[in-house]
Parts: sequence; structure tokens; C-alpha cells
Amino acid sequence: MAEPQGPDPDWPDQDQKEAPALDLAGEGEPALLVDLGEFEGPIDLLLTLARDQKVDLTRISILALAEQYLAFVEEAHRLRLEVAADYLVTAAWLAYLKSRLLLPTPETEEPTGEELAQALAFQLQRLEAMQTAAARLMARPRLGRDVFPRGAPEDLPVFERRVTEVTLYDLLRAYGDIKRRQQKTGPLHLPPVDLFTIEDAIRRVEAMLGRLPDWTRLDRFLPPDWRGGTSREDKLKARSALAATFVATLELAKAGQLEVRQDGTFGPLYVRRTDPPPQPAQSTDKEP
Amino acid sequence: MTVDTVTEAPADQEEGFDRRAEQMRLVEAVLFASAEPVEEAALAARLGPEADLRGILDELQAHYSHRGVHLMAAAGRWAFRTAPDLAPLLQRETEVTSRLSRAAVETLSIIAYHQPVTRAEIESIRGVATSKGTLDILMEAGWIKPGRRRETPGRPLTWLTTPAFLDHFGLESLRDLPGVDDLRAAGLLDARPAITTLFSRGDDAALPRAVEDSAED
Amino acid sequence: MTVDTVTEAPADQEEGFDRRAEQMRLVEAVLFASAEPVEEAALAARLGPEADLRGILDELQAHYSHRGVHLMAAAGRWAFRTAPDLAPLLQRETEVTSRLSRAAVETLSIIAYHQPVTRAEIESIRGVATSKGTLDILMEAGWIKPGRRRETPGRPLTWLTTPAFLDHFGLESLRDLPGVDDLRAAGLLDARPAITTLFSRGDDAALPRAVEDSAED
Repeated sequence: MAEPQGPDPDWPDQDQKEAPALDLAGEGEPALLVDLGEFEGPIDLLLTLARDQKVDLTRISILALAEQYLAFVEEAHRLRLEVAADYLVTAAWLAYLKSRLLLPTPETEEPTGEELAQALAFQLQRLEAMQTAAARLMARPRLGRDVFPRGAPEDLPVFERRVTEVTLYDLLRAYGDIKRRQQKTGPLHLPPVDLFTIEDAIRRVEAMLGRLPDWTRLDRFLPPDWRGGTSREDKLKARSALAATFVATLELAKAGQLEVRQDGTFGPLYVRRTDPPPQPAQSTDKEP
Repeated sequence: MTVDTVTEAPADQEEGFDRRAEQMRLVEAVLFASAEPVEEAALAARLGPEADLRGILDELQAHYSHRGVHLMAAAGRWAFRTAPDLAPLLQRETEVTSRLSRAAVETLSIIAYHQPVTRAEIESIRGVATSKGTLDILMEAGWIKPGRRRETPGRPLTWLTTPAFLDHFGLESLRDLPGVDDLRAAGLLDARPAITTLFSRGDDAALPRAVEDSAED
Repeated sequence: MTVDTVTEAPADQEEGFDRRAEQMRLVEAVLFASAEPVEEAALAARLGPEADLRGILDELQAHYSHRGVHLMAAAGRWAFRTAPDLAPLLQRETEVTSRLSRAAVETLSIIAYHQPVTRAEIESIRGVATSKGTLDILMEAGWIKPGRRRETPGRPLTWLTTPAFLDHFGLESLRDLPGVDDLRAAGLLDARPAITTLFSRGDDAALPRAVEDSAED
């Protein structure tokens, strides 16, 4: 609910709020006088009632105020009006305060009636101070209503100077990356690799033939450390040694120094000296 | 700058005057061109470190103090504004200035005078629960902003006013709030929790919040 | 306004001055606060028929003629504007930092090391097409410029680095660019044993380094 007939919001007008409180004496229309919508809560209502006492808030009679408030709420009850819970809580508390002020102080650790009354007085003063301050604040010349800013602000031209963040390191790193990529995709350059030459193989086969009496498998002629291994390098070395040795045996066979035999397609190759005359029974399945 | 012969001093001085005059024109133009207050630091950055910005601003302010436009400062920001005394001749009713509810006005002044202040404290002072819309409206107007959380149980948020608040109400600083010194001297800006103890409630709300005050907004 | 005292002539005169001063302040404020240039007729309507609007405007214009803000008139409409001679000083420079894309950094490095180099050559070295935008960005940064056309079919444009390029990277001359060996020594090139790389060719690893030096100048 907005405040349809409430006071001008910018100017909390105390006179307007006094009117319903004065009506409490029964001179006006009861329906209007208990319109709690006019108050910003129980403390605001209390403050309005307190102003009726027309004395400085520091000298207010809290007892009289409590009685006024209770009468106000009672009147609302009589008219069967809805009274918000916090107004009722305050009413209960004020009834308690009233009893504490009227009765002799019991021997308890609870605050005395005077202390409670003082606290309430402070609360009222503080709220009043804020309401007054609000009114003074709102009465100041205000921007957009009383005081005006430049109506046609000029855009001060802003030049953007673009600064690109890149360091020499970034530049060199980028070039290094390009070079590395090139290595992966550029033309193939074979590095010098340690391989078993045919000359080496011929020398080795010639030297070994004298000591081998009969048919001997070709791979037996390979040097022990060239017979293969697990690494690709070893395998390559073994293949180059095998190829060189095979070419060497063909060379020596051509020279009539040895014979070569293979028992079936993809079977192992056998080699032996030609010193003893070749046996006619044996098949001489020479390689081309 | 040369620091040599005697006869050169006047020439140097004259040059200094010229430069200062140019700096003043520049500050005048920059402030005039902007609808929003300009940070003093931004002006300083434009003039360079040796410039007597403060002196220039003071001189400008004095020059304009009798004119139709005044140079105002708020929270270290500077702006030209029409002279407040011309308000009756210039007045316009605008939405922002007329729409505020009493709840919003009271809440704004409580935040202004008591900042940093929590919502519970605002409620304790007003003696009524604050509807969420009230703070929203004040925030939307650009007058309040959340501050740091209070290091108490529940770590409640505190509220502060903004430089735009000072600008809107023509205040140079919070010390210029109407009557702030008297209120402080009277102890009325104390954080004393009056009603909280009255009702001896343990929770953070001063008063029952069951009923939001319907008068707001 | 009171018209009371005895010495009426001087008082009237004084009052007249006061009224004129107030009118001038009002004109000043209205022109300041208006979003649009204000019609002279509108100003006249505000001041009333007896006011010497023209004289007031002339006086205001004279007053502001040496200040940072000028009072300008155009087609019978009046407005305050910042003084035109201050325009260069009102311009503000802001730095906008941006990062260079990877493609741009690579392209720049190729131009630096291989200049003069054509776009086709850059693409061949990078192994990917170069977007026109990349060269534009480098040109805009002021680091590259077009060189002579290559006298080959199609007469392609070549690209060179600029003195600003050397400046930015703190190089005395292009000879100061580290060579490929320097890059390798600095760990910017990852060199591996030849035979291993040969055998891992099936695993798409890099090739032996015999290639590397081809790019060096």
C-alpha cells in the first residue's frame, strides 16, 4: 500500500501527523484517526504522540506516552481494525513499562522502569533527529531539480594508442617453433650411418671359409655384434650386414671360390668352399 | 628552466603566468565539457605533476562564486553546477526527486548520518522493518552502495552513501551533512541499540519483521 | 524587491545593476544547463520585455572570450562550447594494449629473418596460408612495410621490417637478431640426435638437423 493521503514524502510534515493523534480525544472521525498506515511503525506513532505533549523530548512523560499509545491501540481494537503485530508487541511492552514505572522496583537484575523509560526516550529522540535531518537534507538544492549539470556535455575526443604486447622472446620463440615444425615436414636428409660394406663382407667370408668344413648358414658369417637386436638401429645394422654378406657370397661364387645352396623358397642359404669337388647328387639351387 | 641572471626573472614569471592561465582555461574547459564530476586525480594527470591544480581550482571556484554557474566539489570530484540560489528560476520537477517515499527518505538519511550501517541498525532506528524495495530505490538512484560486511555474527552487510549522493545534495563531504556535528555531540549518532535491549530480542532484527511497513514505495 | 529608501535615484540605479547582474547569471545558468543551443527569443521570454538581453549576451560573450569556454551564437541560438584553441589539449590519449596472435608473431619473425620476403614465401615457411589480416595488423603496429616487388612471374610484393620494429624489440640492427645457432643454444630450438630422429620418422618426429641452416641468412 502506498500512502494515498499520506504526507508529502519529501517533507515529513509533523503537523499533518499530529492531526489524527489529536482526534484521539474523540473529536474527529474515528476511522481516520486509527489509520496506522500513516505511521512508519510503532516508534513513529509514539513519536507523533510524544509531540502532542508539546514539550522537549528530553522532558517527555513516558508514562503519559505509554498510556496514550495503549489507548490508541485499544481504540483500534474497539473498531475491530487490524493492528499489525509490531504495534501489539510494542503495546505489550509499554504495558510492562507502565507497571514498572508505577510499582516499586523489585529486587531483580532487570533494568529499572527509569532505565527502560530512558532507553525509549533515546529511541524517540534518535528517530526524531533522523526525521529532522531527512527534512533538512531534502530541503537542500538538489541536482536535477534545483541545480543543474552541464546540459550539453561535450565528448572530449579520446585517441586510442594501440600498444601491442609482444616481446623479443615471443618473437624468437615463434621463429624457433617454425624451425622445429620445418624439421618435421622438410625434405629427407639421411645422416651418415655406420653400415657393413660389401668389401668388409668379402674379406670376412673369405677369411671364414677356410675354417668351415661343410655347408654353413649364411647368417653364421655375420659378425656377432651385427646379428640383430631389439633396437631399430641394431636391426638396421643386421640387415645391412646380411645384405652385404649375401652380395659378397655371390661375388665369391662368381669367382668360383664357394657354392651357395637353398633348399626351398625363402629357406635358409647355405655356403661352402669349392675346394672339395662338388657332389653331383646335391641340388645346386644357385641364386641368380 | 634557467636560473641565471637577475633580469630574466620577470620574463620567467610572465611565462609562468601564461602557462598557469592556459592551465586554468584547460581545467575550466574539461570541467565544463563534462556533465559528471571529474576526479581531481584526472585533472592532475592532464596538467602534469608541476601544476598547482589546487590553486587553480580555488581560483576558478572564487571566480565563479558570483556567477550563474558555480564550481562545486564533492568527494574529491569537481563539477560546474548552476548556482543554487537560481533554483526558483530554473526549477523543474523530475521523477527522481518527487518519487521518494517517507521510508526511503528516512532510510537515506539514516545511512548518510550513521554510515556504515547495517539494515538491522536502520530498522532499529526507524523501529520498523525495511522493505527490500527501499534500499533498491536508493541504490537505483545511485545514492547508496554496499560497504564491507560487519565482522559480527551473521556478517551483515553495511551500507554507505556514494559520491553521487553528495553531488545530488550539493554536499562537499559527509561533514557538510546538515546538523551532523550537533547530532554527534548529542550522542544521537551513537550505535547504542536502544530498542533491541528494550525488547530484549536475541536476533539481529531490532523489531519483529513479520510486518513489512506497507507505507513504503 | 523593495523600493523604499530616500535617495531614490542612486538606489534605483544600484537596483538596476543588481537586476541586470541577476539576469546575466540566469542567462549564464540557462545556457549552461540547456542540452540544445537556446533561441534568443526563449531567453528574452525568460527575462521579460524590459531586459537588455542583447547587451547581456554581448557582455557574457566578451567575458568568456578569454576563458576556457566560449559563448557561441549560430542562427540566433546561443550555447557555451569549450574554446576551439584548446581542442588539441582536450584530446586524451589512452593506451589500448592488445595481444598479437600466434600467426602474427610467427609471420613477423619470418619477415624479420628472411626479409625481403613475399607472402608466398612466408606461407611456404609457415606451412599454412597467411590471412591478409595478419599482415594488416603488423602494418598497423608499424612493424612491417612493403618492399620492392620481386622480379619473378606475378611480381609479388616483398615485406620488410621497419625501424619501429627494431625500436620495439630493442634491437640495434637486423644483424642483432639471434641466429639459428643462438636460438638453439638458448633452447628455443629443440635439437635431437640424428639417428634417433631418422628412426622415429614413422612416428612423425622431427627430421635431422641438416635442414635447419637453409633458412639462415
